[in-house]
Amino acid sequence: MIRYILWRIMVMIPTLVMISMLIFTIIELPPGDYFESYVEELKAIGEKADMQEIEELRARYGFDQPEPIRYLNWVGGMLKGDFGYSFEYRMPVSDVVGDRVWLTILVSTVTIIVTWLIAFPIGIYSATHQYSWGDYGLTLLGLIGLAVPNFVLALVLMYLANIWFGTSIGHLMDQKYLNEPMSWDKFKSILEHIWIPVIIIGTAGTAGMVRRVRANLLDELHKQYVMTARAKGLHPFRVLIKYPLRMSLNFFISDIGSVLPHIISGAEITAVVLSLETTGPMLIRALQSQDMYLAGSFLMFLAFLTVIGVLVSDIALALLDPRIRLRGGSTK
Amino acid sequence: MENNVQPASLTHFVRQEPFDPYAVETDRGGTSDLDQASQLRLMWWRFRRHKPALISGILLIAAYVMILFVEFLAPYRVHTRHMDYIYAPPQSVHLFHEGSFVGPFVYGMSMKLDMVTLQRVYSEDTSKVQPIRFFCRGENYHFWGMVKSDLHLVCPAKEGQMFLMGTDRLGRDMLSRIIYGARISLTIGLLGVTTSFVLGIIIGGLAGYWGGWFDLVTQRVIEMLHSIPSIPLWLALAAIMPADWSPLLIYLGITFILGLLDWTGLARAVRSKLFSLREEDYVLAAQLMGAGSARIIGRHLIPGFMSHLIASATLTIPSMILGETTLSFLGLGLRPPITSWGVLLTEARTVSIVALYPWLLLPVVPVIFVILAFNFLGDGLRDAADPYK
Amino acid sequence: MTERGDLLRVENLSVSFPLWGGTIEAVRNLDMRIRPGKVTALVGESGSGKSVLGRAIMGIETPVARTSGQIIFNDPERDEPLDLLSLPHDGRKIRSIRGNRIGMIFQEPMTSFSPMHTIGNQIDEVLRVHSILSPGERRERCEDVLGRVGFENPGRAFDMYPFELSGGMRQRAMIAMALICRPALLIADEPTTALDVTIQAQILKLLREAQAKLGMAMLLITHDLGVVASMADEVVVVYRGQVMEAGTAEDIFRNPQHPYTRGLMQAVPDFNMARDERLKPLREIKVDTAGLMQRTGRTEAKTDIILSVRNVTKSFLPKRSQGFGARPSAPTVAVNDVSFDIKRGETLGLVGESGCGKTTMSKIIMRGLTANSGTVTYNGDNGPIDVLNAEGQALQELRTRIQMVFQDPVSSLSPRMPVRSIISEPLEIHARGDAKSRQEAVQRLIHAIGLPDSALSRYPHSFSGGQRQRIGIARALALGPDLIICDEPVSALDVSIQAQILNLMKDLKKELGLTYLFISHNLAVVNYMADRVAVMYAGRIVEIAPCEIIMRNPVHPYTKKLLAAVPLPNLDCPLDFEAIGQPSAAAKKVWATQFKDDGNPDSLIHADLGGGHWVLARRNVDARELRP
Amino acid sequence: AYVDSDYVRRPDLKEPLPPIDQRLPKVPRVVKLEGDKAPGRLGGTIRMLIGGQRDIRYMPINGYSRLIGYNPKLELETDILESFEVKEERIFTFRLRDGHRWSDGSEFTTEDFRYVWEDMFLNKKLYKGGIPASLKVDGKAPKFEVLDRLTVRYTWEDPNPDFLADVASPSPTRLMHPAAYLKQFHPKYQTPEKLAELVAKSRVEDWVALHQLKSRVVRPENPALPTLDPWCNRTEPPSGQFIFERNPYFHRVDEKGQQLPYIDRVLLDVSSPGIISAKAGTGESDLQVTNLDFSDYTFLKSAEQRYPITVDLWKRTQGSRMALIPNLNCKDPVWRGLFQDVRVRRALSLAIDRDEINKAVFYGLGQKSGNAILPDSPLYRDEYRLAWADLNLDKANALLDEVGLTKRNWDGIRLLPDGRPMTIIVESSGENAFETDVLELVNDHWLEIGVKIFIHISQRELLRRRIKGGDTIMTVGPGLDNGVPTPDMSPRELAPTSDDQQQWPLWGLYALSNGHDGKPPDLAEAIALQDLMGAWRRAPSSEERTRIWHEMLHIFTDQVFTIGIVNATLQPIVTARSLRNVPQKALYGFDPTAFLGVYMPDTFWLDKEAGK
Ligand SMILES: Nc1ncnc2c1ncn2[C@@H]1O[C@H](COP(=O)(O)OP(=O)(O)OP(=O)(O)O)[C@@H](O)[C@H]1O
Ligand SMILES: Nc1ncnc2c1ncn2[C@@H]1O[C@H](COP(=O)(O)OP(=O)(O)OP(=O)(O)O)[C@@H](O)[C@H]1O
Ligand SMILES: [Mg+2]
Ligand SMILES: [Mg+2]
Repeated sequence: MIRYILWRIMVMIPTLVMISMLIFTIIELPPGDYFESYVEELKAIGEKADMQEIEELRARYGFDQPEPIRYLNWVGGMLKGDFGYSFEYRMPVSDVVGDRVWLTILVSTVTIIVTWLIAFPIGIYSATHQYSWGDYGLTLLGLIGLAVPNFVLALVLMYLANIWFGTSIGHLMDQKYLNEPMSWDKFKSILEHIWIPVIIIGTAGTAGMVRRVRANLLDELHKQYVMTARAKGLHPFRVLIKYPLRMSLNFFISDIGSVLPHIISGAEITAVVLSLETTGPMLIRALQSQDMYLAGSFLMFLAFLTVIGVLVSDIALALLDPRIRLRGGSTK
Repeated sequence: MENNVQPASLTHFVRQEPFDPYAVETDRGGTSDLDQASQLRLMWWRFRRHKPALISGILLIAAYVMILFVEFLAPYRVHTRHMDYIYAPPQSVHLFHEGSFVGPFVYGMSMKLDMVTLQRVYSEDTSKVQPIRFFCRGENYHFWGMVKSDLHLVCPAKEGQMFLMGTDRLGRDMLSRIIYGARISLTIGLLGVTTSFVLGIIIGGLAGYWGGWFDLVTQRVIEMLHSIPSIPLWLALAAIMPADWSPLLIYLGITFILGLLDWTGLARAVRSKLFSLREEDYVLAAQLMGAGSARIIGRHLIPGFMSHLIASATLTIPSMILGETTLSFLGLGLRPPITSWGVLLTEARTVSIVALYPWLLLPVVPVIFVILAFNFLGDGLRDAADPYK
Repeated sequence: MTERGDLLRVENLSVSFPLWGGTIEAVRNLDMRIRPGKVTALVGESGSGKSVLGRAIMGIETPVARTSGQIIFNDPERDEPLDLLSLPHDGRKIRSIRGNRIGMIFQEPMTSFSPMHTIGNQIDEVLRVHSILSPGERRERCEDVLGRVGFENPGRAFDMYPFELSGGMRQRAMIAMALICRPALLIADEPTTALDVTIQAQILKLLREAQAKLGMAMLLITHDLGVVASMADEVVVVYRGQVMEAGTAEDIFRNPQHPYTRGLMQAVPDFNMARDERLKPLREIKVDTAGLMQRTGRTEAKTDIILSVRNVTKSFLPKRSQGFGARPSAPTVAVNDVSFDIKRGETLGLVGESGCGKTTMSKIIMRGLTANSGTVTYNGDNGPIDVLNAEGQALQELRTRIQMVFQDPVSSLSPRMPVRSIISEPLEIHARGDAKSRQEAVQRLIHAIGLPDSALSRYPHSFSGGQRQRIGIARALALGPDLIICDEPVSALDVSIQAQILNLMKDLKKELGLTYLFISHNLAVVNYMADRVAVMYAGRIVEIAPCEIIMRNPVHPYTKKLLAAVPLPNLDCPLDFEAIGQPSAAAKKVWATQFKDDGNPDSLIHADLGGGHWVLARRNVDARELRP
Repeated sequence: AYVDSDYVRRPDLKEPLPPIDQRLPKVPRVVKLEGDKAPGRLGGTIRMLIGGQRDIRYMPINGYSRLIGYNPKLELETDILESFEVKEERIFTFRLRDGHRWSDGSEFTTEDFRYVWEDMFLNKKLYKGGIPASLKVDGKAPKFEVLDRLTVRYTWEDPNPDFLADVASPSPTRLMHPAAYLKQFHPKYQTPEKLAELVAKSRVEDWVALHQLKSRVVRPENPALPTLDPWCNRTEPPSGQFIFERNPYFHRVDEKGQQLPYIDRVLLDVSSPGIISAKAGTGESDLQVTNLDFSDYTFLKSAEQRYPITVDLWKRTQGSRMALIPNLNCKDPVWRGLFQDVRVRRALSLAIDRDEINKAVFYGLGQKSGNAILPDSPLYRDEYRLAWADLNLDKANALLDEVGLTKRNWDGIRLLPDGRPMTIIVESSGENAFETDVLELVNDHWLEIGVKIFIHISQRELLRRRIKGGDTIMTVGPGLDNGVPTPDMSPRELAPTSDDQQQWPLWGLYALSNGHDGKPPDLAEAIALQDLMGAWRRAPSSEERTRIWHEMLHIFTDQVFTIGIVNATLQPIVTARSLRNVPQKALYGFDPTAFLGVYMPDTFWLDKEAGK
């Protein structure tokens, strides 16, 4: 196992190199650069831009150099822990990201946990009570959640929340706590606000999860080993949890790879609509304004998380399913 | 422990009925066409018993047939504007006028512009009875952009209007727009899902079945695709879509992109599932029969988690239909004058619409219906393919 | 009948399965009873509803099944008799009985375990549910039981995954699981099908002991009338879900009345049969063997050796390293330097202890596993093929020429293919004929194995164990191969069907010149089928000789023990459990020195005793010394 | 006696501030509040919403404290300056207010001008190109003199009528910076060690970057940077909320002697642009104009009932809310030829049903107009507005036929001389939702004259690049930036002067680069406009400038260089009901009104008694 993990970690290096190239191409792909978009932005409201300053900035950040050199500079910087400079914010990338990461992690983890907490019981119920009214009802509910685009849901919820509860529209907390250190009141304010994004981001995911859990369980429920377990006198619920459920976790675990980066980037559009203080909107903004180091380094961070996530997922998969772990005897 | 009376041993019992050793063979009361039935046929029989699935299937087929005839079905053309009926709310269909039966009709509407709020206030004008006509001559259209015609399934009364789902900010009939939008929305989902499934199953299947280098490489590719959130990918891919592409090409391009980005999750699921399934004896049996990888994956392994696949497919379709809304949000993707449900929904993306003109959110309804239908259909298919049923 | 006395009474039980286009009535108005501490054997053809009855007693039949009648369980530890059928489904009461008071050994040991959990975990679970022992005590008890069912290293087995065990080992684990709570009633559904006779004897002995010590009653479902004769106190004969004849073992064996019972008795192969005598199945099937298999242009073979195996060795690395970084333990040598030849048109029987590497060997020949070393050569129509390294065209030829019948009928059939597709698949793969001719071929095959047409559109799981095995055979026959490797092809079959199948195989061999490698635990069957027999022990072939010689004149102590352990369907020669019921590892100690390797495997070679009789013995021993 | 807000005496201040009369200049600017404005009460906090962190740049614009600025009637008035003097349109003498201080209390003197001129403009590192181009006339920089502690003078060789307009513009060329503060970042005044330390602390590359970072006034991101604005930023970015505090040294007082601004604090909450209207409609902003669109009005107005807000409509000052701009410099020779033919431009303009568009998109509240100036400008004449702006399909068709575009395809679309159908790809950045609607309507209108359009959306920078490269045929843009010009404001938007002009980017570039780049105009009318532009510069009197303006306006509108559609459209503005002194009707635009600037948000005040 240890050798396997080491080997997997080795493999990560070329992957990350490839990813960094890919990311670099992606952020370079749209024509123009940040400064051009900055000038346009200024012009849009009629302002003039100081072209001299722009030219100097261009030169300073090496935009006049050929792409491979810029790529090397960027990667080299990252290796040294320097994630570059955000033109938009005019400060080092690491300072920009700052707090947002924590809020994002908060929102996403809460969402993911809520999703799981809801999806698994419902999925199990649906599978064991296939075609009951409960199954149909829950399916319907979940699918409606799936069918309504997040931003519509966001708008409606936001509007209703404001009309009914007077919760301020959007954001993760009342504005007055924005610059304050964490306090009980701030926390309460966050709690007051967090349910909207959690519902919005969570519904689609929950519905999907329910359907998958249900489907996978249905595949397993009729296996002989389930009967064996019942013959032992186990409670049907325990049977379910220990055997079919564990078997059907397979799909779930192979998904971990994408869960990790999701925790950080998660549900950008919803976050934009709700103007949450998370990293998603920042990333989109950076991409659109071609704030390339901010976007690039952030993407690289996400990529790193994914790679780790996939590793974790592979290891977990192996731990979960001995058939995968112990694949040795039969070589084709 | 032997505190009970030991029961007597068995008395010798012999059944007296005549014995027919061949009875077993006639036991199965199957009809002969059952015996002959192919696997597909059997599945169809089983599918038929699943009523919601059957209904969903019929509905979906109807919907897909419908998109061939949208020009005929829609009361108006997509872009027909009614400048006097901007933001008109849905009209209700009545049958009785002042107690007497008239057949389906709508009342005329009169509009007053509230000069303070600049809101158009519509009221029903019960003096104007506008019967709805069927199979009628209405607006001209070019059927599939070619044959000229003016036959409609339903039309408003002559000189009248009929906005059963209201109108939008240019006074366009929402019902007609939704009907037209089905053309793109229904196909984009299917095309996208097909792309992603073909890729996902083939690549994931081979990776899971072969393992080794192929797996290693595809996993890394997937990792790479996974590791970049879809939005930057979209932005980048959209940036390279040539500026002078026609709307149709852009539509195809986007479908393809949606599909292209979606296969990775499925491929990973397929792969990890195959990892465990390929150790089964029946796989070995198939190998020993000389079956090729494609056959083993396609006929032996994939059916083993059909449920998951069907569930994924039914879950992917909505995300494809709605995927373009996300794209539109970023200023990519489809745009008017192309009409799809996603486009219609993105046009309704402000709170003021939710508050003032909620009927503009109606395109959600067909989306819900389609997704429900696909789901029940999926359920039905799953059961039909499930031998344990 | 005393009301209170019976441990279990089944009254008027009916179980049916609704299927589209009719229902299958698996059990019809069946009455029977089991006395405490006694063994009741349930015999009957494959598909006669025996397993369904067993499952119905446990209350674990699938919910689709419609059940009516009464099953009254009179637990000696309880005062009240209970109607098991009337208890709430999966309720508390029935759960406290399952696994605890009534144990069950499932027919399919291969799939009855969850592949995700270790054997130990799954066995231990029974104790966890029904007892209040500490983890340590539980493990001790599990290992104890595992040891008693014949695992040499119970501690290791405890931590192994089901797919790491051979079929027989899994079955034994299953038995261990059923016994661990010392139930009052054990439902043993074919508990020994996957076991070789010595281990079978060992297990039967174990069951006997349990029965005697704990007063455990047993419902023994089996096809093997020999086992019935050695074990049963009472016998119930069922056919199509109905009891045909019931009585004490004496009654049934000495005085069978019902034609069905008599038919079954006659169908059993007997050591004393003449070489060319045919078995008499209940239903003789007439098959047109010529039309059955479509053989492509057959040229007269040049060599008469169709397959030769030379020095094949295969070892498995241990899978579960103890936590991270622990040193891997020594590999299991499953096949150790095995060489033999199979002549064209003959049947080579391969017998041996469970787990001695028979399946592994056959999979190597099929290229299902890669050998560590050695060669296998197939002499086909187009010249010799190096089996282990064949590629492309040659490999495809092998795939059509050599077929295999798997030991485990359940897992070797794709669960999601109807039988029609399963059988026609090889034809499709090798593009034989068109859709119509394939369809006809499939029908001929399904008739040949005695299944009705309606079976074609059903899925494997809805067949009884024996029916599934036959499907596997039909599939192997479809392509008309030269060599069929049969890994326990009839272990799951009842004697009647077994007779049918064996006859069929014999006919095919005679008329089409088929060659078989016939792996079986059932020496009587081997005796009936095989021309030559190879005996394997711990990965090595210890003795190989023509059939009569082995059967009449075995040399190697293991062969002798094997023969002694064959249960005969005859009340007059019961098994001597004391003599043969000891574990083989223990038995090995008393082998004559010339057969022992003393820790150095190289010290043994095959000694020629003449007449094609070889035996594994010390290098320096004289052939004559070997004969006792 | 002057009065100031209690806010400057709040207990958490580290050091008490000097008394009010020491903080005000000797002669503060006394703001007369007349008309519907009246003196108010000091104190209070208002909230505003911004669509992104960078939008704090609206603060210096809205604060609008300039050396000289416009008043609501668009006349120039001194603001920061005590007085100024202009001689021969080329010698400008500015006199500062004695005792005027930066927001940190340091004195504001001519040293601050000198610092900018000598230590910044003339520093080769900070300004590679030397004196900013906007200060040069025909490539020649002025002479800068410090006359005394409070007086500076700029002298050009030729007249520079643009100078005062630039000084009064929403984002002027900064002539002064707080020297006392900035010197610490300048190697001339700072030891290299200390400078290196500061560079490292700010994590920038060198002192140039440091200086630029610390001296940015366009986006007041440096809380430490002293300012002359009414409010100064107190929040270090990045943040979701920026707090602007009153400048205790601000130089304006009302008639009662209360120091402005009335409002103590302005909170700028960062929201995503999409929900700003929703939030404004739930009373979460006390003063909101940006990110509100006309289409939000109904929603906002209906929210008046639920929340204590007032929604008014101001008039936008653009020459056209949206104009279709043919690219006279496009690469495609066929289209270039056609667009340079005035008949084609006129035909296209004539074929647009502006009334329908006005009605459908702007509730009939806009004004049908070509791209021209608004009635609020003294230069306004109906003929400019209505030049070729009335729907006349016959005439349009006739014009196109006259050009020779007579052939049509089966669909009724005219064919270009080279046989292509006459499909115009209209490119837009797609930022305004109503654009697509308008284009859809225009498409229908143009189909009547056999012209089809196809809308293509691309990102703004990409679009801009394509325009400059001549890749676009027609684009969508706003009309004239300044729709309410006075004769003294530059008519540069009417003539080729800049490469940003979408109708003639190459000609504009030629003018901008003094002939180094781009192409000289080859169309008589464009050349005429360019000449007139030069004449305006040299014009000695206001009357002369008025005449030139009219001549240019006539040519510009008669030639239909850009096809305007509707102007004088309305802009909703949401204010808290208790916020006073916000005009109900006003002009809204960047130049010259500096958004809210000329209406002086520092005179807005919160009436605490106002019923909630
Ligand atoms: N789940 C099921 N659905 C439909 N039919 C079933 C099902 N299980 C068993 N049967 C049918 O019930 C009959 C009895 O099956 P059962 O497994 O009890 O046979 P058996 O006596 O155990 O045979 P064998 O000795 O071959 O194991 C068979 O014909 C089988 O096809
Ligand atoms: N995939 C595997 N991984 C590890 N060990 C294995 C594997 N397959 C078989 N073995 C081991 O190899 C040995 C021989 O197994 P094999 O299945 O060939 O026995 P067998 O002779 O067929 O026994 P049975 O008669 O019980 O089926 C056993 O000890 C078994 O544990
Ligand atoms: Mg059975
Ligand atoms: Mg085996």
